[in-house]
Amino acid sequence: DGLTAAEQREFQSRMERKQMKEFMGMFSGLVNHCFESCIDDFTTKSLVQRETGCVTRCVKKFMAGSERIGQRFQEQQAQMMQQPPPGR
Amino acid sequence: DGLTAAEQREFQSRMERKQMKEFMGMFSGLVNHCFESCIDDFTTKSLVQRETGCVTRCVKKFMAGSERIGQRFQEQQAQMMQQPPPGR
Amino acid sequence: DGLTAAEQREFQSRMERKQMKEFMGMFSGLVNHCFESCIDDFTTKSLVQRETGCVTRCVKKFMAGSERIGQRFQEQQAQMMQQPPPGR
Amino acid sequence: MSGMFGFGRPQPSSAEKIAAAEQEMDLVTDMFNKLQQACMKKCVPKDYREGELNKGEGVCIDRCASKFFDVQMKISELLQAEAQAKGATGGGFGVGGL
Amino acid sequence: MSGMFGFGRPQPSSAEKIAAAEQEMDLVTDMFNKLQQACMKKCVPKDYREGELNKGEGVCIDRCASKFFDVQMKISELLQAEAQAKGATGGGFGVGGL
Amino acid sequence: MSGMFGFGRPQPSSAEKIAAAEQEMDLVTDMFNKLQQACMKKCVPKDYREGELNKGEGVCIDRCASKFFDVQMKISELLQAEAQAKGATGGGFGVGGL
Repeated sequence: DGLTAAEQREFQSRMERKQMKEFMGMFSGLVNHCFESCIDDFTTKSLVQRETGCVTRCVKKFMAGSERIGQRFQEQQAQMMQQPPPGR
Repeated sequence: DGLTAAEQREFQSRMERKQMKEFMGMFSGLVNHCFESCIDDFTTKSLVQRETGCVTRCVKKFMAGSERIGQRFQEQQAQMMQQPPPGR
Repeated sequence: DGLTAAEQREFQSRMERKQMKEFMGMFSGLVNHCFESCIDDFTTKSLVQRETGCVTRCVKKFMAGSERIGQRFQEQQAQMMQQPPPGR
Repeated sequence: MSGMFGFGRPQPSSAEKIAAAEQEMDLVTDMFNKLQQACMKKCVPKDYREGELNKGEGVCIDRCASKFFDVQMKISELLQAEAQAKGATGGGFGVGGL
Repeated sequence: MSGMFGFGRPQPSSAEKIAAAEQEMDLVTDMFNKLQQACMKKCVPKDYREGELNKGEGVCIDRCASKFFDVQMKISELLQAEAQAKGATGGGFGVGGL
Repeated sequence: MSGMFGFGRPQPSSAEKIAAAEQEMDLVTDMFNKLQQACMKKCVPKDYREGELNKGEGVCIDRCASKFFDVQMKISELLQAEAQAKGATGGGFGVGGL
């Protein structure tokens, strides 16, 4: 409300950049976490089969966990909207 | 010096945002740290008394430590202002 | 291409700020890492000789590692430029 | 950027409203990331021998999330109480209803 | 993002082009930092008894970097595959050719 | 934003001065946070059996902060020396008098 068309456009474009940034943050966090967890053998230059498998499962499990946590998070946000903040 | 009124207002509003951001960063770091340190029992859905107590002490100690470090930090900043940087 | 002179100047000044920010991030990460690795004796207020030596070697080794990783990184970026992304 | 002519506070400008909305989004994102990291660490072993969340891990994550929110709330209350004890004037800080 | 008057995309404005370029730089920087941290941790002991990278450490870093890129690529593929499975319309996301 | 007419470098614009001031604030904040994290970790046990800083912890924090500043200074000197050795022209980099 109260935004001009140009301001709305600017706002939307910032939100898109922010989403992109969040996606990139998620991606880089995921790479970091699965690399840390799965790679410990530096006698070879390329991933060995065991490592590739571990990375695949790591990503899958991370996504599943992320989804589940996302659900709990949304429920809690929705619940907070209904209750007024305490002590006001 | 040299800022127009509009620029000053813009600057001030950015500083306020920055402070808010710092406060939020402190808050989220505190939640993270005290959660990590105090919560390890996932047989219940709500905090048990021991955990609540631990979180309370964690916050108290964190604030006390933060204040003390803040004092040392300010002393050091003040000292640095007096000494010119070495090797110039 | 397509930027006005003012926009180019703005862009350049943002890139400079970004580089400065990266340098500062590197600096603060280096301080953090070498402090964590080298300092563990809190019976004195000033660095003891062993600690100073450790910090010096830590910085040297960090820079050497950083340079080496930077080379690998650039090779990989260059290689990626040549290959089109998979699956398009 | 706003207040071109510098007299009066010309409405909380829309640029400021945008900035405030963005900051809130940032806090929510940050909290989500911290929650995820903390609960994955507490509930999911890092050896990744299977790709599915098993039942125990799922239940652990639910409880972990619930406790994380409780800690958030608790700390928010403690900070508000402290701010009031210090006689902070005005509506006080403390992150909204967190 | 575009469509001032709802018709057409009125050129991707130069502000937008700059923002996109900056974001890409940020991702590259972030990845470089993560790679460096991870490989220093995996390959270089923290006691710093010498200031030079010894040969073993150097070789370890080379391999570590190579595996880090492989993991990046692998995860990028997995995410793209998943996005396609979910029927994401359009060119799909996935971080460039990573 | 500045240089409306694009000729000459019309004073370091106030927008640039603001940006520089902000960056310095960011570094100071970042350093404070790193210092706090590091010294809480080194000096305060994480079991939180008491809410007060006891005397030993307080003294440890003071010394820890002092050593942190020393390390900062030392590393700043090392980086400046290296920059000079590489023949970096001009005033050189290195974070101020840190």
